[in-house]
Amino acid sequence: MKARITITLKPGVLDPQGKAIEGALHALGFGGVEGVRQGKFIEVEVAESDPTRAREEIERMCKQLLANTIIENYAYELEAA
Amino acid sequence: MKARITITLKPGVLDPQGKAIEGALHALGFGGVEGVRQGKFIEVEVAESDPTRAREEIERMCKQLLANTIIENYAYELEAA
Amino acid sequence: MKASVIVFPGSNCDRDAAVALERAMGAAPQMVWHGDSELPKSDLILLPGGFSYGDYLRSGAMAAHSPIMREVVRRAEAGTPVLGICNGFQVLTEAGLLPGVLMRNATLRFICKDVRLRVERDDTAFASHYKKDEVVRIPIAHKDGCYFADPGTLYILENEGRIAFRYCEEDGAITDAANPNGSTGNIAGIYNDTSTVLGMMPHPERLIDPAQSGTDGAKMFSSLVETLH
Amino acid sequence: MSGAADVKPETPSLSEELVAEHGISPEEYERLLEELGREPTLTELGVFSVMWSEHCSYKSSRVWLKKLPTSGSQVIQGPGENAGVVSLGDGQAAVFKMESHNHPSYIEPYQGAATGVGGIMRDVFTMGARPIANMNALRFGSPSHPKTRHLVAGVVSGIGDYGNCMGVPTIGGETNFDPRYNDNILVNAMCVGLVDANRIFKSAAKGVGLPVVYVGSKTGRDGIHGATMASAEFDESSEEKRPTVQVGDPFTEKLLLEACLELMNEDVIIAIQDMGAAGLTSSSVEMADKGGVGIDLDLDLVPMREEGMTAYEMLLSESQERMLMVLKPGSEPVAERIFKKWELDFAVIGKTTDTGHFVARHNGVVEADIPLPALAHAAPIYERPYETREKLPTIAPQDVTAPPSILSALERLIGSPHLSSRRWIYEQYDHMVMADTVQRPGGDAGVVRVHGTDKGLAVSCDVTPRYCAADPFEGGKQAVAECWRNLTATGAKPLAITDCLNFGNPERPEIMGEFVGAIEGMAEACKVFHFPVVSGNVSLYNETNGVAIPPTPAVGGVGLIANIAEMANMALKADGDVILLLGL
Ligand SMILES: Nc1ncnc2c1ncn2[C@@H]1O[C@H](COP(=O)(O)OP(=O)(O)O)[C@@H](O)[C@H]1O
Repeated sequence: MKARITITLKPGVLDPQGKAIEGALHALGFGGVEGVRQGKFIEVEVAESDPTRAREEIERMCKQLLANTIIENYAYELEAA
Repeated sequence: MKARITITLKPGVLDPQGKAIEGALHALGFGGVEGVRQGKFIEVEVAESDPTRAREEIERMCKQLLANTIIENYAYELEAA
Repeated sequence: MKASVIVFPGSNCDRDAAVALERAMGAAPQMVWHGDSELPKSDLILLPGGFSYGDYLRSGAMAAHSPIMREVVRRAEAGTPVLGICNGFQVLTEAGLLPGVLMRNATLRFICKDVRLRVERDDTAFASHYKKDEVVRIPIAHKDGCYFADPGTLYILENEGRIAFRYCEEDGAITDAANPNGSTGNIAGIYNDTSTVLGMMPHPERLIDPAQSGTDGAKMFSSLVETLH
Repeated sequence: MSGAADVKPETPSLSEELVAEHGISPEEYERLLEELGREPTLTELGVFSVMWSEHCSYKSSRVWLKKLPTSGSQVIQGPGENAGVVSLGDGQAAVFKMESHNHPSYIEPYQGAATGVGGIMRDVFTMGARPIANMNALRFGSPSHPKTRHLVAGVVSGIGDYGNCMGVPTIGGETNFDPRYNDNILVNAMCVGLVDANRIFKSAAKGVGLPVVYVGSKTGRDGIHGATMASAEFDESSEEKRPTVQVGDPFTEKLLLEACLELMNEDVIIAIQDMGAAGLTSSSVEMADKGGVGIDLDLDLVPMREEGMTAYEMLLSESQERMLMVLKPGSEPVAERIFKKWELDFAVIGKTTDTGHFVARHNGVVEADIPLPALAHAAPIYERPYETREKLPTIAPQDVTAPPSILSALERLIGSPHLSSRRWIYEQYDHMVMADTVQRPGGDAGVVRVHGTDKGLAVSCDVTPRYCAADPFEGGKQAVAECWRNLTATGAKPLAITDCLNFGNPERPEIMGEFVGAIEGMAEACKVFHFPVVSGNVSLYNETNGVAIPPTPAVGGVGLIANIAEMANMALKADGDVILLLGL
């Protein structure tokens, strides 16, 4: 199965990248833009074909490696590969 | 409106980060994992409330700044903020 | 000769570049703030190393849209020589003045060390004091220096002789072991199609006097001064 | 200021637990009540808790720090300001300090180490100096401990990314491994800056009615002490109010550096202080206290990153990349123009007063009104009991079994994590930016040229925790001596040191004994060498489950090379050169 994982900074955590991108968008003339936050997007294929077990596996990957849970949240969607 | 933008490397473009993550997942015992690719996830709020015009604005942002279209593709979802 | 060094927010090799230019030219270059839209008359425009906009989003991406860059692009297209070093190279690719992109190093780590470069051309304003196939020692210091371009672009670069420098062994051999960052074809620097725009990851301005333990970088600046004076 | 009526907030009695969670002992609370003459508000309790913390008040260490020699003809500024200053002759001076960021780096190695580097650089450029060299002293647990690899990788890339982006070369450091650091790694960062001796900026806010100005990044809920969570005022379901890890933004700090140095060229700053630990509170209290004035802050004017922050949170926030300044009246527009050019926040948030009080208002309510002496000088000072551990027996050389072969012993030494090459670390640091590095990492000391001159500044960080554990006094002495030797080995004349004293829990007499021994040893060596201490930092409570780190008094020394053409380095130069062994 294929998982599409998004990793975002927890609310309240400073996002220097988002801030800089927002500034650059304003400078480019996109005046109405705000609340820009940058995160990561990771695609992973797992051999597991049972959705429940695949979910468990993805959860563990996120917690152990993909997300830094001190400052980041994660979410994912699963689809048959 | 709020846009959730994912920026991914085009197929064929080398992705050392994805490869490193894949290696690390294998080392952690996630044996069946493959095809790991890393991209970016960017959230943006635009003042524009008309979906068509908001889409146009997001498109321009992606092309002009957020994605490097030589190596990256982008996709997004819009939702009312 | 008049030279301009563009200063972006987060540039940090601007002074180093100015020192190198002044040493070669005998006069200080003009420092031009990124927010300016006017560029003084210049025989050379230098985009220095550093972390413009923190290298956030993609290295060089935001600087490429600074007001001054419109003018830099115009001048470059009119034939004014432009030298982009490290972050300056990244800005030049993002601004479309040079093809390809600089991606995260294959090691994923920042690397600061001396590397050997093979000089691929000595018939340009930038490299006339070097000799073709000469091996020089110049430092690199970057996290995003892995040069990538699609096969078609690479074919053109190779065929038109637009590779400026390649990472090499001490004897000039082009090997994987000599490639610090995974760049395609060990490419360390490239020219535009008129050989008037040069982008390179290594920092020639860091080895210009013996106290820095080498002077191989100085020839780039003396070449420019002799050609453009 | 808004001139709001002095409305006092409701002051519910604060529970014993709440006081304890703020790290204030029952005896300290008695003292607090006496100083204040009433019960504190929650905000005031927070302010006291940070000002009276070990970190800010040096309550366990202060009596002993006095033993260190701090003067000498080369000293322009000893301990007490953001960093120490020594003369380099020709009207130039070096500004330097070392600081720890141990706990944050264990929690989140990348951000913890990065913000440590950011903090120490702010200490240096607050004084008007341009940072020209960074160093770092790192201690990790056993190389085989499951966490070590992750911690090393995170710390090194955090230090690198911050310093590299700032464009300040990291020219050396030291790295040790020992299982006693498994749960308490040490990340000590040092920064050296260069300044004209007649343009040094300090933190005393002298004068009444002067504008207090906030510059840099906006304030968020970063790094607020965990105790805040216990307070009933917070809605525990609200994830968003959680105090968060401090995240560094080196790009903003680079802008802050350039903006501050630009403003310093104008003659408008009376006092300046970076917002480090305990942010707005400690910076404003220190500036007012040193200037002998009061200070009034209107928190409504503080640039905010998040909505709905309380006065408590604003005063205790440790958001990075912020500065507080007191300006000459009327010069606000000059300053504002410069900070706007660099796209930084700028706000006048208060003024100095003649009340001698620290006052903070928020939404028309006086949230804190505390006599400054209560915060600055009434902080408790402890002479903690200490005991000197019995000396370990000396090992006689003949009692040590000889290695099977010299070659295998050599292989083992070179292959051990203690002596292996540190190239993997220092290649991740830009050690050549600024183009004045004349001795790169890998030698005895790093050396940078004083820009535009033939002079060189040699910098070295040293301590051997193993020695300190065996004998704190001798180990303290040895750290200073090693630093002295590393500097002289480049041909430098050693000028002065900064230190970072990392120890376990000082409430344990044997730990306090280590602390006392190390200081006395350092003091003795400093006196003999005329090598004074001009700045420093103390990090205590580095222990987990009763396991303390080995005593680790890191020493960072700076020396002057009159002419870099005469500098020495480690490289063997030519075949047939004679090799000499000097010393005992
Ligand atoms: N954390 C670090 N950062 C930068 N350089 C380091 C670090 N650790 C060690 N080094 C450098 O590596 C070299 C060897 O380190 P080490 O073996 O600890 O030094 P020493 O010779 O003082 O025992 C020195 O030049 C030192 O500056």
